[in-house]
Amino acid sequence: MEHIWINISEELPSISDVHSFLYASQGGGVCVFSGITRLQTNGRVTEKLSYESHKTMALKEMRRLADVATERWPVLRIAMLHRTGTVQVGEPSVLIGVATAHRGPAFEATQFLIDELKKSVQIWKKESFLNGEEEWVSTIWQDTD
Amino acid sequence: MEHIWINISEELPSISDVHSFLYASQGGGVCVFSGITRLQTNGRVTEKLSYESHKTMALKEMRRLADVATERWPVLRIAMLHRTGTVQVGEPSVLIGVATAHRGPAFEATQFLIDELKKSVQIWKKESFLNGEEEWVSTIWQDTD
Amino acid sequence: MIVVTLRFFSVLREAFGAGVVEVELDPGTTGSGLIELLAANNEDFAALQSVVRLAINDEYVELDTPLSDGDDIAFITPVSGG
Amino acid sequence: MIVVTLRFFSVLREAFGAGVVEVELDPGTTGSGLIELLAANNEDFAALQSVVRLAINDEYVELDTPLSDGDDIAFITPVSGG
Repeated sequence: MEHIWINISEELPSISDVHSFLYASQGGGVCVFSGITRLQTNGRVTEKLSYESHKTMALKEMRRLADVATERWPVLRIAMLHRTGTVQVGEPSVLIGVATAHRGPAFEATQFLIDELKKSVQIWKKESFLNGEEEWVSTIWQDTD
Repeated sequence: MEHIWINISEELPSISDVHSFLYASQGGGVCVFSGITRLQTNGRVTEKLSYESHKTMALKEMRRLADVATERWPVLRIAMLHRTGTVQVGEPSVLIGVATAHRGPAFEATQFLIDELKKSVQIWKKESFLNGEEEWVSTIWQDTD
Repeated sequence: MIVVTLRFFSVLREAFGAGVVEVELDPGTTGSGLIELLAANNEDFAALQSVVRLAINDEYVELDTPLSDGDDIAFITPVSGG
Repeated sequence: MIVVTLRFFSVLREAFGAGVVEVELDPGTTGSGLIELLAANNEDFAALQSVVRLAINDEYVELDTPLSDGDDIAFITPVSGG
Protein backbone atom coordinates (compact mmCIF):
# COMPACT_ATOMS: atom_id res chain seq x y z
CA MET A 1 0.00 0.00 0.00
CA GLU A 2 1.12 3.51 -0.88
CA HIS A 3 2.48 5.20 2.26
CA ILE A 4 1.25 8.67 1.26
CA TRP A 5 -2.44 9.62 1.17
CA ILE A 6 -3.13 12.97 -0.50
CA ASN A 7 -6.59 14.33 -1.14
CA ILE A 8 -8.40 17.57 -1.98
CA SER A 9 -12.17 17.39 -2.12
CA GLU A 10 -15.43 18.94 -0.95
CA GLU A 11 -15.49 16.59 2.05
CA LEU A 12 -12.69 15.40 4.28
CA PRO A 13 -12.37 11.67 4.92
CA SER A 14 -13.57 10.72 8.42
CA ILE A 15 -11.09 11.28 11.21
CA SER A 16 -11.33 7.60 12.13
CA ASP A 17 -10.40 6.54 8.58
CA VAL A 18 -7.40 8.87 8.80
CA HIS A 19 -6.32 7.29 12.07
CA SER A 20 -6.90 3.75 10.80
CA PHE A 21 -4.64 4.51 7.84
CA LEU A 22 -1.89 5.86 10.12
CA TYR A 23 -2.24 3.18 12.84
CA ALA A 24 -1.91 0.44 10.21
CA SER A 25 1.76 1.43 9.86
CA GLN A 26 2.27 -0.30 13.24
CA GLY A 27 4.62 2.52 14.20
CA GLY A 28 4.74 3.78 17.77
CA GLY A 29 3.70 7.40 17.29
CA VAL A 30 0.97 9.11 15.28
CA CYS A 31 0.50 12.89 15.19
CA VAL A 32 -2.57 14.40 13.53
CA PHE A 33 -3.05 18.13 13.08
CA SER A 34 -6.46 19.59 12.25
CA GLY A 35 -6.82 23.13 11.00
CA ILE A 36 -10.18 24.44 12.19
CA THR A 37 -12.27 27.46 11.24
CA ARG A 38 -11.61 29.68 14.24
CA LEU A 39 -14.44 31.72 15.73
CA GLN A 40 -12.44 34.92 16.22
CA THR A 41 -9.58 36.47 14.26
CA ASN A 42 -8.17 39.84 15.26
CA GLY A 43 -11.32 40.65 17.17
CA ARG A 44 -13.67 39.92 14.29
CA VAL A 45 -16.18 37.09 14.50
CA THR A 46 -15.92 34.64 11.63
CA GLU A 47 -19.02 33.04 10.18
CA LYS A 48 -17.30 30.62 7.77
CA LEU A 49 -14.33 30.13 5.48
CA SER A 50 -14.44 29.16 1.81
CA TYR A 51 -11.54 27.40 0.12
CA GLU A 52 -10.68 27.17 -3.55
CA SER A 53 -7.75 25.31 -5.13
CA HIS A 54 -5.85 24.84 -8.33
CA LYS A 55 -6.41 21.18 -7.71
CA THR A 56 -3.90 19.55 -10.05
CA MET A 57 -1.06 21.87 -8.97
CA ALA A 58 -2.02 21.66 -5.31
CA LEU A 59 -2.04 17.85 -5.33
CA LYS A 60 1.39 17.81 -6.97
CA GLU A 61 2.75 20.28 -4.43
CA MET A 62 1.31 18.31 -1.50
CA ARG A 63 2.92 15.17 -2.92
CA ARG A 64 6.25 17.02 -3.22
CA LEU A 65 6.06 18.13 0.41
CA ALA A 66 5.24 14.60 1.56
CA ASP A 67 8.25 13.35 -0.41
CA VAL A 68 10.49 15.97 1.26
CA ALA A 69 9.20 14.89 4.69
CA THR A 70 9.80 11.25 3.80
CA GLU A 71 13.42 12.02 2.95
CA ARG A 72 13.95 14.17 6.04
CA TRP A 73 12.31 12.01 8.72
CA PRO A 74 11.84 8.24 9.09
CA VAL A 75 8.13 8.44 8.39
CA LEU A 76 6.01 5.33 7.92
CA ARG A 77 2.83 6.97 6.62
CA ILE A 78 1.62 10.46 5.77
CA ALA A 79 -1.90 11.80 5.24
CA MET A 80 -2.43 15.30 3.77
CA LEU A 81 -6.09 16.07 3.23
CA HIS A 82 -7.66 19.43 2.42
CA ARG A 83 -11.25 20.50 1.92
CA THR A 84 -12.52 22.98 -0.62
CA GLY A 85 -15.82 24.84 -0.40
CA THR A 86 -17.43 26.21 2.73
CA VAL A 87 -16.07 25.29 6.17
CA GLN A 88 -18.14 26.40 9.16
CA VAL A 89 -16.71 27.52 12.50
CA GLY A 90 -15.44 24.55 14.51
CA GLU A 91 -15.05 22.37 11.41
CA PRO A 92 -11.72 21.19 9.99
CA SER A 93 -10.44 22.40 6.62
CA VAL A 94 -7.21 20.44 6.64
CA LEU A 95 -5.88 17.25 8.25
CA ILE A 96 -2.18 16.42 8.35
CA GLY A 97 -1.11 13.13 9.89
CA VAL A 98 2.22 11.36 10.23
CA ALA A 99 3.07 7.92 11.64
CA THR A 100 6.62 7.15 12.77
CA ALA A 101 8.32 4.49 14.87
CA HIS A 102 9.12 7.01 17.64
CA ARG A 103 7.14 10.08 18.51
CA GLY A 104 9.60 12.95 18.00
CA PRO A 105 9.71 12.81 14.20
CA ALA A 106 5.90 12.46 14.01
CA PHE A 107 5.52 15.89 15.66
CA GLU A 108 8.31 17.45 13.59
CA ALA A 109 7.12 16.13 10.24
CA THR A 110 3.48 17.05 10.93
CA GLN A 111 4.42 20.61 11.85
CA PHE A 112 6.70 20.86 8.82
CA LEU A 113 3.91 19.71 6.50
CA ILE A 114 1.27 22.15 7.77
CA ASP A 115 3.79 25.02 7.83
CA GLU A 116 4.87 24.30 4.26
CA LEU A 117 1.34 23.64 3.00
CA LYS A 118 0.40 27.15 4.07
CA LYS A 119 3.35 28.61 2.17
CA SER A 120 3.21 26.82 -1.15
CA VAL A 121 0.13 24.69 -1.82
CA GLN A 122 -2.17 26.35 -4.38
CA ILE A 123 -5.20 26.80 -2.16
CA TRP A 124 -6.89 30.08 -1.23
CA LYS A 125 -9.22 31.02 1.58
CA LYS A 126 -12.00 33.59 1.75
CA GLU A 127 -13.13 34.73 5.18
CA SER A 128 -16.80 35.59 5.79
CA PHE A 129 -17.44 37.57 8.95
CA LEU A 130 -20.63 37.63 10.94
CA ASN A 131 -21.05 41.34 10.13
CA GLY A 132 -21.40 40.43 6.43
CA GLU A 133 -17.89 41.39 5.33
CA GLU A 134 -16.06 38.99 3.04
CA GLU A 135 -12.45 38.99 1.97
CA TRP A 136 -9.85 36.74 0.39
CA VAL A 137 -7.14 36.29 2.98
CA SER A 138 -4.18 38.37 1.87
CA THR A 139 -0.73 36.83 2.23
CA ILE A 140 2.75 37.19 0.81
CA TRP A 141 4.98 34.56 -0.74
CA GLN A 142 7.17 33.04 1.93
CA ASP A 143 10.39 31.13 1.50
CA THR A 144 9.71 27.43 1.37
CA ASP A 145 11.82 24.93 3.23
CA MET B 1 -18.03 22.77 30.00
CA GLU B 2 -14.81 21.67 31.66
CA HIS B 3 -11.90 22.33 29.30
CA ILE B 4 -9.88 19.29 30.44
CA TRP B 5 -10.93 15.71 29.69
CA ILE B 6 -8.92 13.10 31.59
CA ASN B 7 -9.65 9.39 31.49
CA ILE B 8 -8.07 6.02 32.29
CA SER B 9 -10.11 2.97 31.39
CA GLU B 10 -10.11 -0.39 29.63
CA GLU B 11 -11.31 1.26 26.42
CA LEU B 12 -10.33 4.56 24.85
CA PRO B 13 -13.10 6.93 23.78
CA SER B 14 -13.55 6.96 19.99
CA ILE B 15 -11.12 9.12 18.07
CA SER B 16 -14.04 11.03 16.59
CA ASP B 17 -15.41 11.86 20.06
CA VAL B 18 -11.95 13.13 21.01
CA HIS B 19 -11.86 15.35 17.93
CA SER B 20 -15.42 16.60 18.47
CA PHE B 21 -14.47 17.64 22.00
CA LEU B 22 -11.40 19.51 20.75
CA TYR B 23 -13.05 21.07 17.67
CA ALA B 24 -15.85 22.43 19.87
CA SER B 25 -13.34 24.90 21.33
CA GLN B 26 -13.64 26.75 17.99
CA GLY B 27 -9.88 27.31 18.11
CA GLY B 28 -7.83 27.26 14.93
CA GLY B 29 -5.46 24.38 15.65
CA VAL B 30 -5.91 20.91 17.09
CA CYS B 31 -3.04 18.47 17.61
CA VAL B 32 -3.73 14.86 18.60
CA PHE B 33 -0.99 12.39 19.45
CA SER B 34 -1.67 8.66 19.54
CA GLY B 35 0.76 6.27 21.17
CA ILE B 36 0.50 2.96 19.33
CA THR B 37 1.73 -0.54 20.12
CA ARG B 38 4.70 -0.74 17.77
CA LEU B 39 5.40 -3.98 15.90
CA GLN B 40 9.15 -3.95 16.44
CA THR B 41 11.32 -2.70 19.30
CA ASN B 42 15.08 -3.19 19.22
CA GLY B 43 14.73 -5.95 16.67
CA ARG B 44 12.20 -7.93 18.71
CA VAL B 45 8.68 -8.48 17.40
CA THR B 46 6.00 -7.37 19.85
CA GLU B 47 2.77 -9.30 20.16
CA LYS B 48 0.98 -6.94 22.54
CA LEU B 49 1.41 -4.54 25.46
CA SER B 50 -0.43 -4.64 28.78
CA TYR B 51 -0.92 -1.55 30.91
CA GLU B 52 -1.66 -1.26 34.60
CA SER B 53 -2.18 1.94 36.60
CA HIS B 54 -2.48 3.31 40.09
CA LYS B 55 -5.65 4.89 38.79
CA THR B 56 -6.37 7.50 41.46
CA MET B 57 -2.78 8.78 41.54
CA ALA B 58 -2.46 8.61 37.75
CA LEU B 59 -5.63 10.65 37.21
CA LYS B 60 -4.41 13.28 39.67
CA GLU B 61 -1.02 13.46 37.98
CA MET B 62 -2.58 13.76 34.52
CA ARG B 63 -4.77 16.58 35.83
CA ARG B 64 -1.68 18.30 37.29
CA LEU B 65 0.12 18.07 33.94
CA ALA B 66 -2.92 19.47 32.10
CA ASP B 67 -2.99 22.34 34.59
CA VAL B 68 0.72 23.05 33.98
CA ALA B 69 0.11 23.06 30.22
CA THR B 70 -2.86 25.38 30.69
CA GLU B 71 -0.66 27.84 32.55
CA ARG B 72 2.20 27.60 30.10
CA TRP B 73 0.31 27.80 26.78
CA PRO B 74 -2.95 29.49 25.75
CA VAL B 75 -4.79 26.18 25.45
CA LEU B 76 -8.53 26.03 24.88
CA ARG B 77 -9.08 22.31 25.51
CA ILE B 78 -7.00 19.31 26.53
CA ALA B 79 -7.76 15.59 26.29
CA MET B 80 -5.51 13.05 28.06
CA LEU B 81 -6.81 9.53 27.71
CA HIS B 82 -5.01 6.29 28.57
CA ARG B 83 -6.01 2.67 28.25
CA THR B 84 -5.26 -0.10 30.68
CA GLY B 85 -5.26 -3.80 29.86
CA THR B 86 -4.09 -5.42 26.66
CA VAL B 87 -3.27 -3.27 23.62
CA GLN B 88 -2.57 -5.16 20.38
CA VAL B 89 -0.05 -4.09 17.75
CA GLY B 90 -1.36 -1.13 15.73
CA GLU B 91 -3.80 -0.09 18.46
CA PRO B 92 -3.53 3.10 20.54
CA SER B 93 -2.78 3.00 24.27
CA VAL B 94 -2.84 6.74 24.81
CA LEU B 95 -4.40 9.80 23.17
CA ILE B 96 -3.24 13.33 23.93
CA GLY B 97 -5.03 16.22 22.26
CA VAL B 98 -4.78 19.98 22.55
CA ALA B 99 -6.85 22.75 20.94
CA THR B 100 -5.45 26.27 20.69
CA ALA B 101 -6.26 29.43 18.74
CA HIS B 102 -3.04 29.16 16.70
CA ARG B 103 -1.22 25.98 15.79
CA GLY B 104 2.23 26.40 17.36
CA PRO B 105 1.16 26.00 20.99
CA ALA B 106 -1.05 23.00 20.09
CA PHE B 107 2.04 21.09 18.94
CA GLU B 108 4.15 22.27 21.88
CA ALA B 109 1.58 21.47 24.56
CA THR B 110 0.75 18.06 23.08
CA GLN B 111 4.41 17.07 22.98
CA PHE B 112 4.92 18.39 26.51
CA LEU B 113 1.99 16.35 27.80
CA ILE B 114 3.05 13.04 26.26
CA ASP B 115 6.69 13.59 27.30
CA GLU B 116 5.67 14.34 30.88
CA LEU B 117 3.05 11.59 31.05
CA LYS B 118 5.77 9.08 30.29
CA LYS B 119 7.94 10.45 33.10
CA SER B 120 5.51 10.81 35.95
CA VAL B 121 2.04 9.30 35.46
CA GLN B 122 1.61 6.13 37.53
CA ILE B 123 1.09 3.69 34.68
CA TRP B 124 3.25 0.67 33.82
CA LYS B 125 3.63 -1.36 30.67
CA LYS B 126 4.45 -5.02 30.13
CA GLU B 127 5.74 -6.05 26.75
CA SER B 128 4.82 -9.48 25.33
CA PHE B 129 6.98 -10.61 22.43
CA LEU B 130 6.00 -13.00 19.69
CA ASN B 131 8.64 -15.48 20.92
CA GLY B 132 6.74 -15.81 24.21
CA GLU B 133 8.97 -13.57 26.32
CA GLU B 134 7.27 -11.09 28.64
CA GLU B 135 8.76 -8.28 30.62
CA TRP B 136 7.75 -5.14 32.47
CA VAL B 137 9.39 -2.26 30.66
CA SER B 138 12.26 -1.09 32.83
CA THR B 139 12.76 2.65 33.18
CA ILE B 140 14.40 5.15 35.50
CA TRP B 141 12.89 8.18 37.18
CA GLN B 142 13.42 11.22 34.99
CA ASP B 143 13.31 14.85 35.98
CA THR B 144 9.88 16.25 35.37
CA ASP B 145 9.30 19.61 33.77
CA MET C 1 -2.34 33.85 -33.61
CA ILE C 2 -2.05 31.35 -30.79
CA VAL C 3 -4.88 30.29 -28.49
CA VAL C 4 -4.18 29.76 -24.77
CA THR C 5 -6.31 28.96 -21.73
CA LEU C 6 -6.08 31.29 -18.72
CA ARG C 7 -6.98 30.06 -15.24
CA PHE C 8 -7.81 32.48 -12.44
CA PHE C 9 -8.44 31.66 -8.78
CA SER C 10 -9.76 33.41 -5.70
CA VAL C 11 -9.29 37.18 -5.91
CA LEU C 12 -8.26 37.06 -9.59
CA ARG C 13 -11.20 34.85 -10.52
CA GLU C 14 -13.49 37.43 -8.98
CA ALA C 15 -11.56 40.28 -10.61
CA PHE C 16 -12.12 38.78 -14.08
CA GLY C 17 -15.54 37.31 -13.29
CA ALA C 18 -14.44 33.93 -14.65
CA GLY C 19 -12.15 31.08 -13.66
CA VAL C 20 -11.28 29.85 -17.14
CA VAL C 21 -10.90 32.00 -20.25
CA GLU C 22 -9.59 31.24 -23.74
CA VAL C 23 -7.73 34.08 -25.44
CA GLU C 24 -5.92 34.67 -28.73
CA LEU C 25 -2.42 36.13 -28.51
CA ASP C 26 0.25 37.21 -30.96
CA PRO C 27 2.82 34.47 -31.52
CA GLY C 28 5.92 35.20 -29.43
CA THR C 29 3.98 36.74 -26.56
CA THR C 30 5.80 36.01 -23.28
CA GLY C 31 4.43 35.46 -19.80
CA SER C 32 5.28 39.02 -18.77
CA GLY C 33 3.78 40.35 -22.00
CA LEU C 34 0.52 38.60 -21.12
CA ILE C 35 0.64 39.97 -17.59
CA GLU C 36 1.13 43.52 -18.90
CA LEU C 37 -1.82 43.04 -21.25
CA LEU C 38 -4.09 41.86 -18.44
CA ALA C 39 -2.89 44.56 -16.03
CA ALA C 40 -3.68 47.25 -18.59
CA ASN C 41 -7.27 46.01 -18.74
CA ASN C 42 -8.02 45.14 -15.12
CA GLU C 43 -6.96 47.25 -12.18
CA ASP C 44 -7.50 44.50 -9.58
CA PHE C 45 -5.10 42.35 -11.55
CA ALA C 46 -2.71 45.30 -11.90
CA ALA C 47 -2.64 45.67 -8.10
CA LEU C 48 -1.43 42.08 -7.81
CA GLN C 49 0.73 41.76 -10.90
CA SER C 50 4.01 42.07 -9.00
CA VAL C 51 3.24 38.99 -6.87
CA VAL C 52 1.56 36.78 -9.48
CA ARG C 53 3.39 33.59 -10.44
CA LEU C 54 2.76 31.93 -13.76
CA ALA C 55 2.36 28.20 -14.33
CA ILE C 56 2.10 26.56 -17.73
CA ASN C 57 0.58 23.10 -17.78
CA ASP C 58 0.87 22.92 -13.97
CA GLU C 59 4.56 23.89 -13.78
CA TYR C 60 5.81 27.28 -12.67
CA VAL C 61 7.72 29.07 -15.43
CA GLU C 62 9.91 32.15 -15.69
CA LEU C 63 7.98 35.23 -16.77
CA ASP C 64 10.05 35.64 -19.94
CA THR C 65 8.92 32.23 -21.20
CA PRO C 66 7.31 32.51 -24.65
CA LEU C 67 3.79 31.14 -24.72
CA SER C 68 2.75 28.40 -27.14
CA ASP C 69 -0.52 27.52 -28.80
CA GLY C 70 -2.60 25.33 -26.47
CA ASP C 71 -0.81 26.38 -23.25
CA ASP C 72 -2.84 26.10 -20.08
CA ILE C 73 -1.76 29.13 -18.06
CA ALA C 74 -2.52 29.53 -14.35
CA PHE C 75 -2.09 32.79 -12.46
CA ILE C 76 -1.07 31.97 -8.91
CA THR C 77 -1.32 34.66 -6.23
CA PRO C 78 0.20 34.12 -2.76
CA VAL C 79 -1.53 31.09 -1.31
CA SER C 80 -3.63 31.01 1.88
CA GLY C 81 -4.70 27.41 2.43
CA GLY C 82 -4.62 25.50 5.69
CA MET D 1 -0.08 -2.36 66.45
CA ILE D 2 -1.27 -0.34 63.45
CA VAL D 3 -2.94 -1.78 60.36
CA VAL D 4 -2.03 -0.38 56.93
CA THR D 5 -2.91 -1.28 53.35
CA LEU D 6 -0.06 -1.90 50.89
CA ARG D 7 -0.59 -1.48 47.14
CA PHE D 8 1.76 -3.04 44.62
CA PHE D 9 1.77 -2.60 40.86
CA SER D 10 3.38 -4.18 37.82
CA VAL D 11 6.68 -5.85 38.70
CA LEU D 12 6.10 -5.47 42.45
CA ARG D 13 2.59 -6.87 42.22
CA GLU D 14 4.02 -9.92 40.52
CA ALA D 15 6.88 -10.10 43.03
CA PHE D 16 4.44 -10.26 45.94
CA GLY D 17 1.74 -12.17 44.08
CA ALA D 18 -0.89 -9.66 45.18
CA GLY D 19 -1.86 -6.08 44.40
CA VAL D 20 -3.39 -5.19 47.78
CA VAL D 21 -2.25 -6.51 51.18
CA GLU D 22 -3.16 -5.51 54.74
CA VAL D 23 -0.35 -5.74 57.27
CA GLU D 24 0.15 -5.06 60.97
CA LEU D 25 3.12 -2.91 61.91
CA ASP D 26 4.67 -1.65 65.11
CA PRO D 27 3.51 1.87 65.93
CA GLY D 28 6.19 4.36 64.88
CA THR D 29 7.30 2.35 61.85
CA THR D 30 8.46 4.75 59.11
CA GLY D 31 8.28 4.41 55.35
CA SER D 32 11.89 3.36 55.14
CA GLY D 33 11.42 0.94 58.00
CA LEU D 34 8.61 -0.72 56.03
CA ILE D 35 10.74 -0.82 52.89
CA GLU D 36 13.57 -2.53 54.80
CA LEU D 37 11.10 -5.05 56.18
CA LEU D 38 9.76 -5.89 52.72
CA ALA D 39 13.24 -5.99 51.15
CA ALA D 40 14.39 -8.48 53.78
CA ASN D 41 11.56 -10.81 52.79
CA ASN D 42 11.45 -10.43 49.01
CA GLU D 43 14.52 -10.24 46.78
CA ASP D 44 12.66 -8.83 43.76
CA PHE D 45 11.53 -5.97 45.96
CA ALA D 46 15.05 -5.62 47.37
CA ALA D 47 16.41 -5.20 43.83
CA LEU D 48 14.09 -2.22 43.31
CA GLN D 49 14.06 -0.73 46.82
CA SER D 50 16.43 2.12 45.91
CA VAL D 51 14.08 3.44 43.22
CA VAL D 52 10.73 2.86 44.93
CA ARG D 53 8.73 5.95 45.86
CA LEU D 54 6.15 5.83 48.59
CA ALA D 55 2.71 7.41 48.49
CA ILE D 56 0.31 7.59 51.42
CA ASN D 57 -3.33 8.17 50.54
CA ASP D 58 -2.31 9.07 46.96
CA GLU D 59 0.36 11.64 47.92
CA TYR D 60 4.09 11.03 47.70
CA VAL D 61 5.77 11.24 51.10
CA GLU D 62 9.32 11.36 52.40
CA LEU D 63 10.63 7.94 53.37
CA ASP D 64 11.14 8.96 57.01
CA THR D 65 7.42 9.67 57.40
CA PRO D 66 5.93 7.69 60.32
CA LEU D 67 3.05 5.49 59.23
CA SER D 68 -0.40 5.75 60.82
CA ASP D 69 -3.16 3.27 61.42
CA GLY D 70 -5.36 3.06 58.30
CA ASP D 71 -2.77 4.44 55.88
CA ASP D 72 -3.14 3.39 52.26
CA ILE D 73 0.45 2.94 51.09
CA ALA D 74 1.40 2.65 47.41
CA PHE D 75 4.83 1.53 46.23
CA ILE D 76 5.61 3.34 42.98
CA THR D 77 8.41 2.08 40.76
CA PRO D 78 9.66 4.15 37.78
CA VAL D 79 6.69 4.55 35.48
CA SER D 80 6.44 3.33 31.86
CA GLY D 81 3.08 4.45 30.52
CA GLY D 82 2.38 6.02 27.16
